[in-house]
Amino acid sequence: MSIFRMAGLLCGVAIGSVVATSAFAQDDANAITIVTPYAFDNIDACNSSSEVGLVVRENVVEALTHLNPESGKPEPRLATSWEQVEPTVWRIKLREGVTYFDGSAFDAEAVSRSIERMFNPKLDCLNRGKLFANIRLTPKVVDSHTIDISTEKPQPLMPIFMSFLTIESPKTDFDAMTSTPVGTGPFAIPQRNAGDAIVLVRQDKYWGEAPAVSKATYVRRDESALRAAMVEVGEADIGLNIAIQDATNPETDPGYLNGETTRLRFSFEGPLADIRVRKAMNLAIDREALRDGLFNQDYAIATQMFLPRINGYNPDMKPWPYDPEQAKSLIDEAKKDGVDVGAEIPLISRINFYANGQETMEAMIAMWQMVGLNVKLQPMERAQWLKLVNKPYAEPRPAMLIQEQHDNNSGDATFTMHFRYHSTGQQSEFGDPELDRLIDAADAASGDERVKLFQQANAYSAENVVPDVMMFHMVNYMRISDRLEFKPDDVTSTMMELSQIKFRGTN
Amino acid sequence: MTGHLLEVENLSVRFHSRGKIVDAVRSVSWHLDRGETLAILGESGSGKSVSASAVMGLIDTPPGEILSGSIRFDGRGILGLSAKDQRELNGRRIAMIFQDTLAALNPVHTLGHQISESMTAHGIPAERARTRAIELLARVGIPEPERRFNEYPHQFSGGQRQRVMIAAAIAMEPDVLIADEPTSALDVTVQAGILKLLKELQAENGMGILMITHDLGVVAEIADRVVVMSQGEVVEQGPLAEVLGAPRHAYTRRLLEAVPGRHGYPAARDLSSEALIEIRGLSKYYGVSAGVLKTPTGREIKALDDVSLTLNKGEVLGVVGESGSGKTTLVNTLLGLVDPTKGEVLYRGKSMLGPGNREIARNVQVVFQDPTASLNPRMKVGRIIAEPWAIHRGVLPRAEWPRRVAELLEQVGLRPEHADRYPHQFSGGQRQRIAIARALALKPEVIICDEAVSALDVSIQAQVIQLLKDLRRDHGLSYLFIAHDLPVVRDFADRTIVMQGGRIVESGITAEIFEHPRHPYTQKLLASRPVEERMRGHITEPAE
Amino acid sequence: MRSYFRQRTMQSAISLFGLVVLVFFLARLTGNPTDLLLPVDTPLAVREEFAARHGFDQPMLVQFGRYLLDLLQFDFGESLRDGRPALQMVLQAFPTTLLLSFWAMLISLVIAIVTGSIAAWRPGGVFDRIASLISLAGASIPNFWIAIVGVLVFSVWLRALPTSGTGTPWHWIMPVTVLFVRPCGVLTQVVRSSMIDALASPYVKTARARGVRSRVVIFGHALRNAMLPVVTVAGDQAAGMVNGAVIAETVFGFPGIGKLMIDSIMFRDFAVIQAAVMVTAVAIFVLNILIDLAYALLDPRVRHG
Amino acid sequence: MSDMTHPTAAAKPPREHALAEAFLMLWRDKFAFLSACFLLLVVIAALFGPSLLPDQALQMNLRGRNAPPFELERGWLYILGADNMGRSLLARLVIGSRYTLMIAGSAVVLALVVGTILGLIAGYRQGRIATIILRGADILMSFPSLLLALIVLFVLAPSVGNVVLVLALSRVPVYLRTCRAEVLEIRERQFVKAAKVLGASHARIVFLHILPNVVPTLMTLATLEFAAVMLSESSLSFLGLGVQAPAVTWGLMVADGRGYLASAWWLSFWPGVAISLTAISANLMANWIRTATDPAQRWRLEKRTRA
Repeated sequence: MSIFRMAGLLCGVAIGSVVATSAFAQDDANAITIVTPYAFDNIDACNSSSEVGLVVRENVVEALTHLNPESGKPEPRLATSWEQVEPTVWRIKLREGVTYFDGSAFDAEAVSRSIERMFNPKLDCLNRGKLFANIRLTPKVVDSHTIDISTEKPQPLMPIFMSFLTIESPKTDFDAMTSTPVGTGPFAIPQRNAGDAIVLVRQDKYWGEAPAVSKATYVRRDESALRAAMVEVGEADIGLNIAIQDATNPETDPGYLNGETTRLRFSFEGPLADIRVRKAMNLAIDREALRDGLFNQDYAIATQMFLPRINGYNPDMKPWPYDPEQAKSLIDEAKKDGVDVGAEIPLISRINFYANGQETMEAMIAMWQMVGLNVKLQPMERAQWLKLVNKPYAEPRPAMLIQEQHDNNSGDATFTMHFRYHSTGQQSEFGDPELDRLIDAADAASGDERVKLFQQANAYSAENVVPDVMMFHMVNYMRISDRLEFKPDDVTSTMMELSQIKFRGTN
Repeated sequence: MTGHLLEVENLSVRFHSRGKIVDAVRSVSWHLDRGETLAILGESGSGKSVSASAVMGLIDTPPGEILSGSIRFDGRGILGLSAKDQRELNGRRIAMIFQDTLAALNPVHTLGHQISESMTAHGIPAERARTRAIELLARVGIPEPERRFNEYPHQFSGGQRQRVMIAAAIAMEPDVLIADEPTSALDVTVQAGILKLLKELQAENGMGILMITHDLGVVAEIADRVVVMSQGEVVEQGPLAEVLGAPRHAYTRRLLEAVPGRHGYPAARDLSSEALIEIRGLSKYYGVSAGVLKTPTGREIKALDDVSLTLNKGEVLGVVGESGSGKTTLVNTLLGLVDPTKGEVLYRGKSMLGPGNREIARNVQVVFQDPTASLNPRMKVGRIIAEPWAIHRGVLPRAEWPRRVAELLEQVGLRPEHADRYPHQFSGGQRQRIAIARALALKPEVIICDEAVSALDVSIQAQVIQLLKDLRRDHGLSYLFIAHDLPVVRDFADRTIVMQGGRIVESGITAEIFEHPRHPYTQKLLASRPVEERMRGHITEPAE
Repeated sequence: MRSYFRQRTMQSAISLFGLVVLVFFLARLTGNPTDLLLPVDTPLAVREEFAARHGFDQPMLVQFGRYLLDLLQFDFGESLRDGRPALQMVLQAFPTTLLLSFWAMLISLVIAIVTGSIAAWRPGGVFDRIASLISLAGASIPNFWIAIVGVLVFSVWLRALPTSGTGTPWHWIMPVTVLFVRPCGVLTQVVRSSMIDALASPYVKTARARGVRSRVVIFGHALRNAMLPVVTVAGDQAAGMVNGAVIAETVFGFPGIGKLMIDSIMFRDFAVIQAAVMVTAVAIFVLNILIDLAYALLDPRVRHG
Repeated sequence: MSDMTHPTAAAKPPREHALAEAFLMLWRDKFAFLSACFLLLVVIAALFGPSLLPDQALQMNLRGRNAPPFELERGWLYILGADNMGRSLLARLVIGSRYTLMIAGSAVVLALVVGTILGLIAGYRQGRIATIILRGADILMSFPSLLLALIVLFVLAPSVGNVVLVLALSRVPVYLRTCRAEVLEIRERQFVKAAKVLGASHARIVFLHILPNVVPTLMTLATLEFAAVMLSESSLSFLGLGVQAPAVTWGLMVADGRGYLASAWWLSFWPGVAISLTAISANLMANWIRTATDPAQRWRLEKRTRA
């Protein structure tokens, strides 16, 4: 065979394949395309607490309850009502007349199986790891639409947890993850192979109100500029995670708190063991200048590690003032007492953590330099950074600052407080008996008492421990096509209900 | 207006190269008539090929520049023709063949294609061109022309390739055939065949042949008239007998003087019987491999087959053989570059082979054929000559090196200050002198001259041989003198060995071999070079 | 020919095994996927459980032994991210990259051969100067930059091409462009210099002495000889395509092997990394054989040597 | 004709003369001349820039974020505009030139040295060692350079030196193969044979006879590779595996600025131009060196030197 004939043959194959891939085309006025930076590798329902929730949560698989985005209070969804029948047992009434896309009926058995499946050790369920690592839920079917969920210890937060219990079809493989989850939601995922684009199609049998969107396709593009461009030229209707500089028009490019709060954590070592130094470091930062310079007004200066809608948020706390003079005098004081304030303090940052993260770190270092502190940036790749973040820490632990970001989407402060501020917390750097006491007490309490105790713990920590340099409640931007009507909120970063999307005008 | 077929008048060509301007030819004039053979004789750098290139329109401008002159073909001026008109002429009316056939034929096309192309390029239909090409192949003496039509240049021997080139050149029955050193790269026996073929073809179609060569033998064999060129100028021209018989210009005389084999045999000397090198039953077999990855085929080639010889002290032993005769393998084995399959090499009774015998090997040095290739281009001459002392520590203290290098340079006829220059700043003959100086550095008893003068122009050849003779006289050296050509050996070697196919076919006193060759191969070898005889016919008496 | 393939395969098998060993151990130096796959706040117990489930708690040699055993049964393991067989994922992504590279190489070669040959005809001439400068510029611009500027200019401003994604032939234009610009620049330079050599060679002189037309001299005689070094360089460029494809695939959302590889690397999805590296290596092995064949096609000396 | 005439270049140009001639030859080729000037400028910037502009490149000015180019009201430093933190792009380009050149230069030198040594060994000593080296090169060639980058980044932390290591490692096979091919050819040359016959040791043959003859080819290759390495460095930055702030390289600037192409094109445009111009200059210089050292091509540069 001559080389030319060979080339000809390959050309033919190439052209053929191009034509073949272009064969599908869709023309549905109510179909939308959503462009995201996420790979959505595994969209199994039991991963719905991660960004996978953007696709499946409430769209495909519904949870028992739904958190109100403003108040953070649980509202009925697949559960119609719930009550704490015993300290460790919650009884839940389920919605009747609901069926799955695959025809199976939604009932207590399905819920029980779904919970058991989440705890199946053969599956790497993110929901289990993230929310139920220390809480074993034991379901017990009462009748066809009533179920009891019991826990070992009293669990006042059960209604909030229930908003993460996405209940997939009982026909789902119990021992393997699926790339085609089937739920009771308004949308269904047609049969697909893992790796294909994710397409959601409106389900006519949905028990609730029919959404306006008939079909949603999720595509992935890594470059923010490209996502913005795709919406601009009409190739996509919603572009998620648009860079700040691309979010030029507040009408089409709304921002929303993404649930993440950023801070720098102190290791309580070397000069950082001295509270005056920690305070000085907070006083030396001009947070407003940072926000206006590197981010914008949508970003909120944080006083604590979670959003105001979370139980336990203390609204009375004030951000640190910018007072370099006082910072300097605190440092001088410490220096007189023999603290080595001239030591080089590494700032462990994470590469590609969040937009403008690197620049923020650089700007903060410059501010510390002005009060005479010597902080040095040490960027790390994720896996390397992780080694420093979690206990058990390597000994000796050096004096350092660690760049962190945390999202509490659950609605309750305990996820955050215990982990970071309790002496036994996996990411805690210190042990303060009073703070331990407050957190333990709050954990055991419920209702207003619980909220109050967490608020006290937060205030105490900020005043008497100063474990971190609080930064911002972070914002995401999305670009929305002008044919759509949609307003993102605090929870949009992990859950985007397609049923909330409306079309403008008649078409 | 003269009636010559091809006439070059007052041609001057200049080249811009290597950092300087070279006037390649100055005011060159010559002419060629139908049916005659004109030889342009000249050594390297004489500009002998330039006017031919100008005829063919092959001088690229730049780097070339034609300063003046005219070329007329068939009464028409052809210098500076348009590319299209030049193409009409090239191949159809004037054809050309070249020296290095492997390079001059396109390696990726079949030879048949390349012959046909000289016809299709001039409008002959492909089918007819093919038929004619096969006829031509047969005519120039390629067996099985039908089959070989589809073969590639590398599948032919050098002589066959030159025949194919000739076939392609005569395809359009041109009026003029320019042959640029057509036989220089070939073995003597093959050379004779090619010249014979050219003469036959000329007789058949009456074309004029322009033969460009450095080889007086070829001139004597084929030319009717001779143009002698030196340093870009024509120094003498005239009928063959006149130029060779009564050279008017001093350069021509020197050239004739330098031709080897004209001075009788070396005087029979009292040869010592003290054997320096003894070779006993030396054989070297190579397994034959084939394919891209050289897979062994199980066949064997006997590069050396049971060779025995002795080199005595003070003796010059000539070894003559054409390509494939095994002389190269013999040298490589002697130098320890190749391990023999069997047999032994003794130096004063001790084995020379094997790694432990470096000290013995010191006494045997070598001068290679190509002085350009055998000197490291990035080392200064002084370092090249001193390298043997750097390798054999203790022979000469470092402080002595410059003095000794200067001495050696003077011994080989160069100047001490040349030590500071690089090889490329010297001419070919000077480089060979440097190589000889390096060989002398360790005061060896034997020097192996591996075709040491073959690449040099005749006049230089004679000088280098004279140097070797002087060194033998002064230092009592012995030479193993390897050559592919008999005449060089004739007036230098005391004894001569003729090799063919890895075996010694004849050996004896040089005069004996030349006067009474016994082996048919030796006879053929001598017959292929009738030059000396023929020249003697032309040359009356060497002028004083 | 058979022994050629046997030897070639042996060599490649050795390299491939070395590659497997190297990738297996070096990849594991870069950290534990447990940390990366699970959220930062995951409790220690959950991490340990996860590591145990996937065998990451075992000694490295045990893990490697298991991997080799599976490999012998042609089991490349499963992706940590979505549980699919690694080989399937790789084979699914591979054709896209192959096609992308094929077009990029084809266009590069065609442009390079035409431009390089014309430039070589009169070295130092106007065309040569301009072609050299453009090809150099092409070879000197970061390709992700070309990609993003391309989107802004052709999709956003001119609205002439789709921004990204697959589908119609239009979608292929920009990724292929991004991918071919550099090899094209490099190849043009190679074609040019090797054509200059070829045009100065004695056989071209012979052809001219025979009265052969310039076009035939360039394309019939010089080019085919000049192609030999071009084939070598083109082979190297083609082998490096996977690296270049990472950029094009990342920016344009092409589901190719480059993108798969970088994603897997970022997530320490070892099975997929290993499978992708192996498939790529095998492809390069096949490519090398194709280059040898092309050599043999172009040069009879190689065929008969 | 006699060979007793003096060497052709009897009036051997002294060293200064050779330099002057080289300069003249450079002057003849205007493109190469401009390239040389530009490269010189870059080198000067890399050598002295950081001491002349110690703070300007790092000083943030959050009010002047993304200031457009060609406006002089902020001072000449802002002639090329400011980046997303209000830092002078001109100053950053100057400061960035040091790391950029250092990284590309060291990577090329490191790869050149390692590749050459291995290539010499593989070419000169055939047999098992050569096989091992060649298979190693094969493995390195099919080893994804991104994974290599990640490994180094993770195991050794992201420092400038380690970026050099990654870039060098992935380019070693290029030199290795070229060097080996050259050695295979040169070791068959007669002067090597001559040295062997003299009894020269392997080290002597390799380092005194073969190496000096391989160097010119490798130098040309290295010049070309310089450009390629600069581009690879920027690709690594694009994927977040390259140099990390506060170190500045042009590649990092292009990569960081890409998000602003729609709103503030100058952020990635100027460093892109700097990379491209340097790469083009390096390539043109390589071409010039190749021409100037090739006797058959050299006249092009000398045409009018002595006419």
